[in-house]
Amino acid sequence: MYEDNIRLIENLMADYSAAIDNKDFERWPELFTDDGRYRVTNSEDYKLGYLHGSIWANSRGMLRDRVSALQEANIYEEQSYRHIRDATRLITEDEPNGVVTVSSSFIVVRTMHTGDMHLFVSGIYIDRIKLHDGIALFEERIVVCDSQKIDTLLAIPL
Amino acid sequence: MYEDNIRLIENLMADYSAAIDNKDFERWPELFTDDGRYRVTNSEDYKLGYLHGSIWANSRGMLRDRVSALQEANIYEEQSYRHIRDATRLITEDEPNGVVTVSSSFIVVRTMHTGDMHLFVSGIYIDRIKLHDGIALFEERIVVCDSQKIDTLLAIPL
Amino acid sequence: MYEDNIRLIENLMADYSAAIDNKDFERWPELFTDDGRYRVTNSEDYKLGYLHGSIWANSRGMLRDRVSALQEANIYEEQSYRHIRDATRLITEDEPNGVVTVSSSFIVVRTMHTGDMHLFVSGIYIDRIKLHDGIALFEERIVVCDSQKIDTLLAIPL
Amino acid sequence: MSKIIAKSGGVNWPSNKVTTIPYSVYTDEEQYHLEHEKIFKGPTWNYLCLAAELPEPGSYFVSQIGETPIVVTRDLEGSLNAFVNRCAHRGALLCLKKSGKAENLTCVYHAWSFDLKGDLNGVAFQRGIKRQGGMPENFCKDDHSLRKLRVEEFSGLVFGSFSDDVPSIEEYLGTDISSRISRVLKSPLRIIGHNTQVLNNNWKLYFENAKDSYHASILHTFFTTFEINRLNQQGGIIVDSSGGHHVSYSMIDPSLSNDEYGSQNIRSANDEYSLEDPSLLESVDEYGDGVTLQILTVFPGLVLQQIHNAIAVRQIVPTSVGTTELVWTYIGFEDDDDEMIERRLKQANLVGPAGFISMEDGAVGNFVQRAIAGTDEDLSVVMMGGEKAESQPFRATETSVRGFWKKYRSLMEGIDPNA
Amino acid sequence: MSKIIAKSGGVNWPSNKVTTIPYSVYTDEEQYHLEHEKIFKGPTWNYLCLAAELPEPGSYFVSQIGETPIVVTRDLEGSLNAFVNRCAHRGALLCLKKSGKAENLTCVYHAWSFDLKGDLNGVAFQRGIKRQGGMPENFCKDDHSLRKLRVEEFSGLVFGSFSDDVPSIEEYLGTDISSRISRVLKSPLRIIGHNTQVLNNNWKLYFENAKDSYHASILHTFFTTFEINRLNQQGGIIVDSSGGHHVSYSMIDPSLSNDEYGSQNIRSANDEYSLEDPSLLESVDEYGDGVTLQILTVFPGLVLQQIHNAIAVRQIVPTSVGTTELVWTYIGFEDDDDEMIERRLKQANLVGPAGFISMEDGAVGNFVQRAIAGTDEDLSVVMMGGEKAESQPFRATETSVRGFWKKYRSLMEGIDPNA
Amino acid sequence: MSKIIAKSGGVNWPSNKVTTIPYSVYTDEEQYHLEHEKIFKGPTWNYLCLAAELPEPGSYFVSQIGETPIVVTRDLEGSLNAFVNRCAHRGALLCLKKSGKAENLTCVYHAWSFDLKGDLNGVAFQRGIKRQGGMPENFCKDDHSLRKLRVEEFSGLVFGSFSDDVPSIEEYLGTDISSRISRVLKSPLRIIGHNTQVLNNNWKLYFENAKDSYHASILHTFFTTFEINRLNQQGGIIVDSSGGHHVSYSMIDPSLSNDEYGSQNIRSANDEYSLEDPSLLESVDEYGDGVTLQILTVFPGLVLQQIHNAIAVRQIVPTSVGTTELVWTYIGFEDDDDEMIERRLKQANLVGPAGFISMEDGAVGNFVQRAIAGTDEDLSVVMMGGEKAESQPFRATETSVRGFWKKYRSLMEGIDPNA
Ligand code: FES
Ligand code: FES
Ligand code: FES
Ligand SMILES: [Fe+3]
Ligand SMILES: [Fe+3]
Ligand SMILES: [Fe+3]
Repeated sequence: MYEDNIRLIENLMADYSAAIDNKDFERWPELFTDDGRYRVTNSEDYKLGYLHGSIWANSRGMLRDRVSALQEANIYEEQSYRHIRDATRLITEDEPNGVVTVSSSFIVVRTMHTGDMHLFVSGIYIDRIKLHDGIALFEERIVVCDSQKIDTLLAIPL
Repeated sequence: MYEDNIRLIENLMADYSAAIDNKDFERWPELFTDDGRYRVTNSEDYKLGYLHGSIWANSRGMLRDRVSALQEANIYEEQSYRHIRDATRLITEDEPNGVVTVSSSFIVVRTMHTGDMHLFVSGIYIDRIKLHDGIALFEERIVVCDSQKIDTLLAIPL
Repeated sequence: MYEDNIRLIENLMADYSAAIDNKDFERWPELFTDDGRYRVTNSEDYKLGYLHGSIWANSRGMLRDRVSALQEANIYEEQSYRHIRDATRLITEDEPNGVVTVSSSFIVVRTMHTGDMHLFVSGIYIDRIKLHDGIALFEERIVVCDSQKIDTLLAIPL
Repeated sequence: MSKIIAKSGGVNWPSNKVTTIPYSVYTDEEQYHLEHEKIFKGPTWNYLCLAAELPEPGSYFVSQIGETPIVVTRDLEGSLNAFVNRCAHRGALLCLKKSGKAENLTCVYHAWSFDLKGDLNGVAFQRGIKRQGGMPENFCKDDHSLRKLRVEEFSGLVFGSFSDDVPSIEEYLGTDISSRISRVLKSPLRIIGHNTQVLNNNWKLYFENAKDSYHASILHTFFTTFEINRLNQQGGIIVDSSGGHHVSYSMIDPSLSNDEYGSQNIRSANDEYSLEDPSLLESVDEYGDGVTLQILTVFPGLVLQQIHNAIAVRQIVPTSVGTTELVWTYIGFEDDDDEMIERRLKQANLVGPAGFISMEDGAVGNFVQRAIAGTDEDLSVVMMGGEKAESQPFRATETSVRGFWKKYRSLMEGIDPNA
Repeated sequence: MSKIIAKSGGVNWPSNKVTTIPYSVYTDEEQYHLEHEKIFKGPTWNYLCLAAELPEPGSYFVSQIGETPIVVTRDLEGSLNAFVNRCAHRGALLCLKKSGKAENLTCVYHAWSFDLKGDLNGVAFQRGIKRQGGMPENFCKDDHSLRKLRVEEFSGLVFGSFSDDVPSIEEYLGTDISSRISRVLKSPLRIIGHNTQVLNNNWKLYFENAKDSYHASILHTFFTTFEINRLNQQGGIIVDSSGGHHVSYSMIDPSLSNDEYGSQNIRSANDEYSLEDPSLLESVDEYGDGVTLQILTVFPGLVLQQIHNAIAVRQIVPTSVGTTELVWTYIGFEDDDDEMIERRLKQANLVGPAGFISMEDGAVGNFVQRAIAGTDEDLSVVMMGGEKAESQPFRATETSVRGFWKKYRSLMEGIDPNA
Repeated sequence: MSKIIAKSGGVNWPSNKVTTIPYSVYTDEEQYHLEHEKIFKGPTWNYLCLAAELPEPGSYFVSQIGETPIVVTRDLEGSLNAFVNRCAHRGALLCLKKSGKAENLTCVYHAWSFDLKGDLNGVAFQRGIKRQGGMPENFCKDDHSLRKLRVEEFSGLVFGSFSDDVPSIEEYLGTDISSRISRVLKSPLRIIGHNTQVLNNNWKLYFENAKDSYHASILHTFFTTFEINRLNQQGGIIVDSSGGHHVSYSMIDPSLSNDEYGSQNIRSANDEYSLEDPSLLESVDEYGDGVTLQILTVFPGLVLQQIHNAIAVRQIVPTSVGTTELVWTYIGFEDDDDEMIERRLKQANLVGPAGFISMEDGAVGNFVQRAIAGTDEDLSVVMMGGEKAESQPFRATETSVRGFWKKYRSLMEGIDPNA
């Protein structure tokens, strides 16, 4: 893959983590295409082919609605995430459509306003990334958590 | 070091983690040379110069036997690993023999089929990598765990 | 930013983690400029603009004194750190002064001599890096821990 | 602190009513241990899994009652069995996977094997080797079955009981509850997903929460805002005669104004809020009865939920006095077409650990658990809608919460509470 | 093991003296539970926060007494209030943030709301909806206030008590302690930072450590080495009549030699050690009395520290019988100039979880907790400086530690220890 | 549940036999606390470390008995000493490192120092400073030694005891066990590695597992498959008269067929399986007696293992009622040549946390611990090979497991079990 495409993808990945970890939530939906898909699932469901997601969206609008709910409707204690990602691996490359499929392992550490901190999630991102006019956006991000267990609640997207 | 060698090494590292985390275990021994050495030790034993390893191999055959035992003989609950690696650091470079020594910090999160997940191991990989004909293979990988404690059992290699 | 500057910065980052994780503490102050600043704070204090740091230095001398105290005066059980860093993000670039501001998320796993290991800190590094004559040094490193809680004590710098 | 009139475990009850609850009921270890004897292993039916998890003869599925691991099997004749997931020899877990298929269950430790009815049918080296060792002559396999439970199925839900005295599941549920379970589980199920929510609170705090119609429109502002459900809809609460089970239901009535709300001036009145992608809420009346929400509980640990077209079963599993796991199974039906499947997937955003109208329920029990630390000698108050635990044609009530305590106290103390 | 003469909780005391302490006092669950009743909810004043954390009417701040969550408010008249941070309805945490501003405290669960004095002033749907449901007629808001504490302020420190019998805070402190608190908190405070140190030991081990002048120059070699403080300085210990509070102070006297030290031949005599950047220790005598170090404790959980220009308040918060949190607040004063601010920031390196002269205190309690595992039938010895708990004009003594046990035993056992 | 005939701690025993074991023995807190008094601090010899860990005068090594931290020293005369690793003053851990060398042990807290025999030889500021403070006149150092243990060495193994009544280590072991320890530890040791396996189960479940010859060829299929060991080899079990210690041994006899196995049709019959690098199993008969496997246990916490040329010592260390640590030390001998060293390193793949024939033992105890949750009123069955705990010339038996319970009950209840 071209060096500059690699840089575009790495920047998209870094922007995604930063948007969430810095609580710049409005930025998050803008990293997806209009018809971008997003799903949080777990390795068990993913293997069994179940389509359910704790968070499930097939439009940027749904992602924006998730952000509004997060900010205007839902009640949850102040908390923040810290993403640590491993290397990005190329899975397939669809030149004509400028779509690249990549994956990367990650963990998220969650810290509550009380100062309690714990390893919240480990898993893998499976991404379809659209490269167009020097811009990279998520056409789809599937978040496959290694565990089916979620502590307390999942307010902030992973 | 040449850019392309760096890429070869990074890909080897990523393939290693992916082979284990995706349970593509047969792939694991193939990332070593015929006489590849592999050892899982801990910082205490390593400092004291003890040669013992919880897992110890000095041939690709022993690695393949470890995989067969894992798949045919040993009993353990379904579980999976998630590797997160820090940057690779060059330690020494032996041009003539095309052998490079590098190290990288890592953690492994283990998730049981029950959904219980925990930080299983932190440590450092100390690797002698053979570069030949555009192929990179482990001549030796020493896995130095920071702790001498291992929870329950070590079935899947680190 | 120029490729080679990126490499200089990445090496500085890796040298920093390695100096601490390998207990090569004398190396640590040498990665800062003479008037280098270092501060360990937490996200709560950082947001509120409090200037306090659990560790606070505005000279390389203070950093060297911290190392001497660590080695000659203070009592603490043998322990080691393991840093895992996420990608480095460029924040601002001040060409004329050759100073670059970058940030990177990190976690530190702490292992006691007893073998007890736990996720000790997660947070973000906010760094002002001086690039001069092909050398990169920290003009300032602010360690913003996500949690205000510190387990037992903070002997070794983060 | 008020005077003691009754005591179970380490808990002192101030009266025989169910309107004031001592907080120690959520923290006392002795009480928690007693609950295993009197409730989980007592005359109750405990939800185990969906029959759909056991598709064919030889299927097994691992579940839990209280902290006790249970395995459910479908034997070769196709009937269901349940027993403690513990080998009759030295006590190792028998099934090590969540689910699977087998003709016999063989223990990994010494290879004792059991048939799918839980009877011992093989003891490795029972006769020893070369006539040396082995089991005593008087050893009789029949005395070493697995610890068996009674098991019954209702509308695709599988229940188990340690008790010989509890009546049949239908009698246990009663007609009101039974009929509303059948209403939701109308035809062959299709599982569309699972996950488990870890709750850092005593199991009862979650079960009460599921029965508490009072909080629905207040804690979950998403409800009110989008008219998915609110107290000024038509609706009501049904509590069975034992008190242990309940149904809360409602139907949209858009004509009604929000004034009642404004006048209450509570957090949840927020009508300018609108969705950018409203398809989230495009639901169909799949039951043809206009009921948009039905929350149903079966004592001691089942919640069956229909919210528009989002259908889920929740199993409440205690893991310690202060922690609980909530096992979610999200379902549809075999005959769902693609649109309906997508509809359910979209509406699943409403429920579960990240649900727009349920995420708070995962935290609020923990808010109580933390708030009572150090002062669990005090009392909780349950007076909304009176002192009784009867059915009521409105939802501004805690009647089904009182029902829970009525059933709970009758089992724990053997008294007949004044409710 | 020595014969029992007194017993509290699961702890056996060998005598009515305070010179030998059974280790089980640090491990026994029953004792820990009893401490909540007799000490934290007993006739004591518990430090809650700085008044500076509540700058204006409507401010609230969340704290803790024992394991009980407390909220402190400044009401609209500007006076301070404190109550258990637990809703009077079903017990949810009322304030979910560490601090903030509000006119009413409204519970998220069912929107009951309370004024800043802790009185119930709103019950959602109290009259039901359309005259259906709601609270019983006889329900009276006045009976459902939050659980209120007494609260008093002294020199900018806010204290709370569950007891009606404890005298005023000034009487509780006595003149010796009061005057030395006022000395340090001389003028309007400025908070410069917070953090919390997690201690893996019983709360008493830390409180004793703070009272223990014997260890100061031995465990913390930084002290000695840099002549910040040492036993052969002028100084002494003041213990109040109850024994619970103390002040330890010292003044540098550079003329004195280190020979006493050499002769003791202990770890801390290390004079060739010097700082590369000595500005760390450039301090000013901001109180004009030459006192370079003053450590002050108020029973059961406050430490006020002045070390040169490093000033901090430490709150000791038990989280279980074997774990504790130490909440540090680092302060200066409104009138500090830039130099003084930088001086305080530099000297802050001396204290806190990474403090050159305090980091050891975070670990040493855990050293005891681990060392007594399995053999807590044995006794700890507190004889340095005699058997009594009186004030002494020197610091090679454990008199203030004995003071702690005198106060502790009088509250726990209702006896008057021989000290 | 069966009727109670004996009770210790919170455990009810159905009879005075050792063929049925109540599961509560693995979960009851009271029982666990009583084990510290009756077993770990009772008339037993607890394995502490290898003498090789204390190479020279001044060496010290930190170990554990039950949950109590212990330090072992070699004093300046070269003899071994052991005491609780807890300062006699206020109870801080004395040695903070796993091992080291020192002439005195000085506590970091207040610098009290002790010689290598555990006697107090220095109290900082005992006479105060400038005749102020210090210890009372009547304070006598001799009354403040460390809590000392008896310590004895046998074949390079160091044992400690809190009891004055237990006989010498050789008498405690008996000749059968002694001789088989000496057989393995034939000459000066060389340590080749350490690690620690964290077991999520009660300590007894692991100790029983080590004594359980019944499971060997069934749970560990690697054994059978590669003919390293199987029940139809020659071999047997020796149980000492107390029941607490045992030896299990076997010798390969390749002539014997696998038919016995086939007929049992158990998981482990898998002969087509072969190694790509068979050098793993190339072993030498270093003892010249054809014994390929010898597993030996000493009550309450030592396992000595010889499997071909893989030799290891395992110490069983309880950390709570439900958790245990297994400390592995892998050894060879000073006179090993390079080939033998490599052989031992290769064969080490068979044992330890990742061992082909031992990894399962790290998990199976946890399988029991999880399986008995909520139903620990039930009983475990130990009848293979009869009801007694005598030596037997075959391995299809649980005789040494019964031996464990015979010894355990005699200590815990003071009865003489029918075994
Ligand atoms: S425990 Fe199951 S066969 Fe022995
Ligand atoms: S718990 Fe606070 S309003 Fe119900
Ligand atoms: S605790 Fe050891 S000297 Fe005081
Ligand atoms: Fe709810
Ligand atoms: Fe101190
Ligand atoms: Fe085994």
